[in-house]
Amino acid sequence: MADVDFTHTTVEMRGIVKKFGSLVANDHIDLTVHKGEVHALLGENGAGKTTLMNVLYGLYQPNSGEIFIKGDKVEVTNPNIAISRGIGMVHQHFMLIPPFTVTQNIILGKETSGPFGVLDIQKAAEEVKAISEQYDLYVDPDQKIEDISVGMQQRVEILKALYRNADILILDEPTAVLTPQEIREFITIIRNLTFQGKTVILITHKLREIKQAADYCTIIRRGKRIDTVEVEKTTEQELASMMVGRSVSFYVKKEARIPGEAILQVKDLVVRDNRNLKAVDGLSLEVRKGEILGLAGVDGNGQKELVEALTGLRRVESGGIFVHERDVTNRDPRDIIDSKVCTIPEDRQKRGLVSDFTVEENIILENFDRKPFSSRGVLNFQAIRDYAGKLIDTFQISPPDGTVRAGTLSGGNQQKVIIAREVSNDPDLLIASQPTRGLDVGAIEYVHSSLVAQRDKDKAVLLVSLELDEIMDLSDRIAVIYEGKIVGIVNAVDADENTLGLMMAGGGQENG
Amino acid sequence: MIRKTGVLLLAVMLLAPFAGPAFAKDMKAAMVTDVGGINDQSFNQSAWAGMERVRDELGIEVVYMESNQEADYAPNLETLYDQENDLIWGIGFMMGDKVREAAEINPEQKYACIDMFYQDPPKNLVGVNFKEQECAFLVGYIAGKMSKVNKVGFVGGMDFDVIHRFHYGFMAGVKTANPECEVLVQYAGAFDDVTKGKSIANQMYQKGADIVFHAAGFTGTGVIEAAKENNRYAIGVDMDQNFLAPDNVITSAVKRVDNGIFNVTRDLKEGKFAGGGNVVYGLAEGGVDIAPTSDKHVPKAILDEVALLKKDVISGKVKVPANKTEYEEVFK
Amino acid sequence: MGKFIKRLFSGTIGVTIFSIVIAFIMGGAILLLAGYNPVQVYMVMIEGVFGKPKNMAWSVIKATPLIITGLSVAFAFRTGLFNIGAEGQFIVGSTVAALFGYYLHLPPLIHIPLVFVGGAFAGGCWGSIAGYLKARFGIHEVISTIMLNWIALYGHNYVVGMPGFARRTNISCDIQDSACITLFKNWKFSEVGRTWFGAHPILRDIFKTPLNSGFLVAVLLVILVWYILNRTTLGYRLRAVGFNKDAAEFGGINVKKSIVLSMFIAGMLGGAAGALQVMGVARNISTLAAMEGYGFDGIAIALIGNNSAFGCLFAGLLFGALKFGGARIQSPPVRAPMEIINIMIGTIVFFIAIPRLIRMIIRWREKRKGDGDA
Amino acid sequence: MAMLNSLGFILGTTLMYATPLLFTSLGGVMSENSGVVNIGLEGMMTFGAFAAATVGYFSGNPWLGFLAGGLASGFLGFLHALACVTFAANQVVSGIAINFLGPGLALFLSRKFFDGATMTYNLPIEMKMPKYFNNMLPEGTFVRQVLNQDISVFMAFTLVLLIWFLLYRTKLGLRIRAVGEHPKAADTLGVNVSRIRYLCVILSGVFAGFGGASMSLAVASNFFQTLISGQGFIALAAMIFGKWKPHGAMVACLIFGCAQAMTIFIGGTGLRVPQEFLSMAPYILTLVILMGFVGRAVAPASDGIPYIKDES
Repeated sequence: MADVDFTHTTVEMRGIVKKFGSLVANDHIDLTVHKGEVHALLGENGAGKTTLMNVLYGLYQPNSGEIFIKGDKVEVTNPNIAISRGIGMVHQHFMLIPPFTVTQNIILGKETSGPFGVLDIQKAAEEVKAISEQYDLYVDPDQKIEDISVGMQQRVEILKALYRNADILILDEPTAVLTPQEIREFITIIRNLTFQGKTVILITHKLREIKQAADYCTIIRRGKRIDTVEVEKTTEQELASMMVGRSVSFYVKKEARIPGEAILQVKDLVVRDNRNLKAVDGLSLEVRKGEILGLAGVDGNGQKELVEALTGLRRVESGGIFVHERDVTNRDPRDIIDSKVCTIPEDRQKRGLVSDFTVEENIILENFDRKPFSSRGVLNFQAIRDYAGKLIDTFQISPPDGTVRAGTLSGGNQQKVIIAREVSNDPDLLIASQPTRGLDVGAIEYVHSSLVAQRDKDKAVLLVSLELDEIMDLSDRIAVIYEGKIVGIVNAVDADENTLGLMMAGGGQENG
Repeated sequence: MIRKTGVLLLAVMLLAPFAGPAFAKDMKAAMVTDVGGINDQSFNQSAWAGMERVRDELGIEVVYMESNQEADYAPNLETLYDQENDLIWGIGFMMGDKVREAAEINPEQKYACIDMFYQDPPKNLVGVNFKEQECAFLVGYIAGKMSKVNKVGFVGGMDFDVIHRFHYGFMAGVKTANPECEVLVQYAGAFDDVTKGKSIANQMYQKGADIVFHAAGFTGTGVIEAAKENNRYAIGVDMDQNFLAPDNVITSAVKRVDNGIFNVTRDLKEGKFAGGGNVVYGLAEGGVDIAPTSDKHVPKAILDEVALLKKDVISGKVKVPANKTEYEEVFK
Repeated sequence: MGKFIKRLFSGTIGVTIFSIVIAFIMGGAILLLAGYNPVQVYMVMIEGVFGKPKNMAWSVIKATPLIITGLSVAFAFRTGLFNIGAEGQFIVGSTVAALFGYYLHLPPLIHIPLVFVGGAFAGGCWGSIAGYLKARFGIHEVISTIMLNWIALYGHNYVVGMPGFARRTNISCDIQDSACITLFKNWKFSEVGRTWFGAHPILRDIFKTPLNSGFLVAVLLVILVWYILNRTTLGYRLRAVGFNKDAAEFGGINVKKSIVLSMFIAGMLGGAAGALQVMGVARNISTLAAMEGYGFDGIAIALIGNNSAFGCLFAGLLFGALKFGGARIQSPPVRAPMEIINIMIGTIVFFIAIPRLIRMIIRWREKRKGDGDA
Repeated sequence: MAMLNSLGFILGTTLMYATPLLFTSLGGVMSENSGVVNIGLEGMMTFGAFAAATVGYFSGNPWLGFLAGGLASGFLGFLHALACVTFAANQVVSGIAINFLGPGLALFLSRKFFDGATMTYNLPIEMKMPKYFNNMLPEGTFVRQVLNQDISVFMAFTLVLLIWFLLYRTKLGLRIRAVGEHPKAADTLGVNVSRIRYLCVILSGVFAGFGGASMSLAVASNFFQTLISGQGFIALAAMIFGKWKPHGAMVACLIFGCAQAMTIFIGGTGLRVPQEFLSMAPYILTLVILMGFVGRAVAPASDGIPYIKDES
């Protein structure tokens, strides 16, 4: 336990209400945070945690409510005020500018400059270096953000706050992109910070982290504060049911199966990324009938490029991809879909859905030019509507109306539309890339059971995820990817977090 | 179907009495400009000056309509027809065809068109043309006499016959005055590109020419800009352009569109409308001339020679070439 | 009924109508400031458009090419492309139509469609150059179409001056009568025609204009474009690429091919507008000193028409009326500058760009009304 | 000697052609680096050319005129900013509106001030932008052929330097680029996104106005309907060609100007190339260069996307 100073409340928010149109994102929320503590905000996606913190940080103006910082009532009308009061925020989606250097990103808005606003980048870089040494957060000040790892980017984000002398740090879902080892390191960093007198507010939906890192936890559900609890005196199960509002099972039920022959074979695959570097570098793997193969790894180790190559979106430089022993290397996406490979893409907004199309139109995205949805180039709306209606029923998509724009659906329902579309193509191989990213617990359960259902139908499933828990819960076998290679494949029953974590960081044994 | 036709016919019969022409009281004349607009410092402006003289001296009411694009010609002519003018002018050969079409559709309405030579026009239409080569010949003569380096230039707007008349008339004039004198010729390919006119003239001045004549509309104002900036001479066109650069524009090949407009309109008032044919105005008819301000820069001696030359052209003793073939027959 | 109107006005159509009203108010204010009587000016404009049947005919004639260039821009917009090149496609279409119309000697039943298709196809090819440059080299279509516009303009001027094709300076030969779609083109000049029209002055007035079947073609094209976009797999594919090319690619659609194809179709529409203008109104082509603005007006029309096919039809008619009626205000008795029309068009487009403002006003009014009721 | 003369002419003409484009292109650079697409450059340039010629004529002072050109277009820039920043408008649509409003207002006002004419009265040479270096450079030399330019030419190239310095070496520049790349990131650090975008869009109008002014007060000596005809669009293309960078835009404008100069140079030689082909050469050249040498241009990441605070 850190030195929590109960005599000083650092942040107090009273009766915060924030509405977006008719949606009430924060409904009279109270929050009290003491100096030197790690205070977790727990809630599902969309519960209103981030909104509350954006209010505290001055990005949003509350409709009503009061904020006290270090005892003073403050009208936080813009981030400058929050910053001047010592608040720093690290957003879930990093607020970094990729073509800028580390230094430029850190000093933006509080620049070191000479006369006429001329930048003194040299001096700034030295300052950055000094702070990074002070807090053991090593970064290279002159590198561009687009060239450094995600973990490094997170350090930059924290440094940004420290550079502004923040003593209250808001961290929004900070561990989503880290390996177990990095998470452990990260928790140490947080602890370090509290020892140096900083206060940390941690937004998360990961119970284990709360148990490991936080002193207090405030649970928010559907815009309302449910409770604030002392972490030591509660269990993960209790936290979970407070978060979801019902008891949840973390355990994915799944029968043991004997996998069949290989559906997908990848041999010595080499794929280059956008910067023309080898992102996938001699990767080989197999996915067999009736199994879920989980691909674990830290973000940026070639997962994205691998999936893009598998789906025909990225050129393969060498090596081969075989589906049912048929060579589909460098075929176009159409061909690959036709060889009964379907994919749940990692980015719903970018790849998965045409958000300006209706749900119906999205559902036929891969089949619009086939019977019965069209004949001789003319769409058959009746057939499309019937089919979409059936899927909406089966997959319980809400609202149950095929004519609404897909973009207006919630994240979970968007994902359901994609799953409905892909699964109903009856694929032999289903590739699911980050299928639960940004979803709430209910939707996650749904996605998981859909994947298992595919496996149980004797299909092959390749699951790519950054969430190690998810991989361990769902997979039959786990392959670990590091720097574009598979560094190890283990049976899920034999896997433990530590060895996997080590392999994800490149410390594993050679491909077995 | 039958009912519809019936309704239409009924409507036609009911409305018919109101659609006929009303009785004209005072005389009215109107003109449609081409895309240059009314104050183009060139022939539209000159035409309007003629109309204003018509108004002031003949007491005829005058109006104009501007065209923004070619597709405006016909509707503008139509609008003026609706306003019951006695004579409608089209300014510029570009609308020659549209004027003729209007004349054929509205045989009771009188039309005239500047710079258009009609084959067999109907009785209510007259084409009014100018012998541009004659004024160009005179300014060419002045240029030939005044060039100190035996090098002058000509900048044409676009490559076609009105401009050819200026071009070869000018060449003939230069060679008449000074057979040794070289003439640089370049066409800009546009009437509205000042920058291009200026660059072309700059190049000519840089190559040593000391006088440049232009027949290029707005492109030509670029030529005059170049003259100002290089402190050399330029010769204007269409109207007296000395006001654009009093120190540099030594003379202008003036095309008296205003006189053409005035004369034809006056004839109409006097009941002598020359419909069914064309009229051509040259030096003899006062349709073209050199600018009255020429004496500011051109020595008296040269102007006297020009006056003599003018007489010879009018009498037919000197025949001025209007195109390349004619030019090459004389100056080979 | 009240509900319907409310829905209408809070939607896109409402924004458009609102913008048009504001434009008339702004135009009036500017005229007033400049010392003109706006009521009088507007009366002249309205009278200019609706005063006589033939004026309406003129407005329709003016609107015809604009509707189609509007469609061209709108089609491209719907497929995610910004076609500034409708101007160039129009020019290329008119050039090829004039060439086909003059050099081919065929019976009208074959000649007319051939000239039309020739012009449209040429425009399509011109458009697909920009599409290809984008798909293959990643050159932004805004740059390439701007360049192609100028290339088209000078190419057109070259063709006008070609020996054998130039009738006289700056004007090409007329197309054959067999390629002409002006209604009663010859008959109205014949003795019989004149006598008949003499007896029917109103019809005479209407047919005095170069009234032609182009407007019908424009309406057919509107329906066709609507059908293609909303009812066919082709439209589905192109719209998918337009909305989200990554997702379309993911779904197995060939994005590059779609870009070229969609620019081809947009270009075909631009070319068709040019061909119809030659076949119905101009009958020849002449040297262009500057862009005539059919394509640029098309952009505004597409925007005012909310990029829908039928929207373009109405916006095009509005433009035709404004242009024809607007030209009349420069003559007596008002003698107002006709540039007020451009200012008004600009104002309409400007307010269409900011639907948020208009929605805010509507919401505010509703709220006030609600408070009043309570 | 003749060779050198020709070269001198080509370089000098290149500079003359490039200048108005360059000013306007820099306007585009400002606006788009802050994340606002400005397709209304053409309209702004036209309005600026008109205002400059008008004020120049009535005041007799070219500097006042030049400034007025900038201010007038800055007003259009303000309208664009109002739509794009405050009301989160579709930036392309707003730009198109500006392209109707600019020339419309210019011609309307021109008729008001100049007796019904759509052109302003000619300025005598002493009321035009001066050529300061005219007398310093020895007559007939190569240097003089190249550098005997209106002061506006030098101003444009100085502005390139200034804007480069502003964008890449100052605090404000860092913020501008940050706002164009990732407005939300800038916002979270207390950078006022709206204010910076307003500033940049208004400045973009001002520069486009300077571009117009350098046409009507230096290259020509009055404003008329077709003075600008398309140069704003070319400037826009040059900015994209130059990859949204001031120095890139400069290179693009120079290439374009050089193509124009070559056209005139070749037209002055005995080569019998049809005029029309010469005229289209610069545009073809631009496309060819884009195909071969430039590759994919990358706009600032948030260019064209309105930043709406409360709807993240």
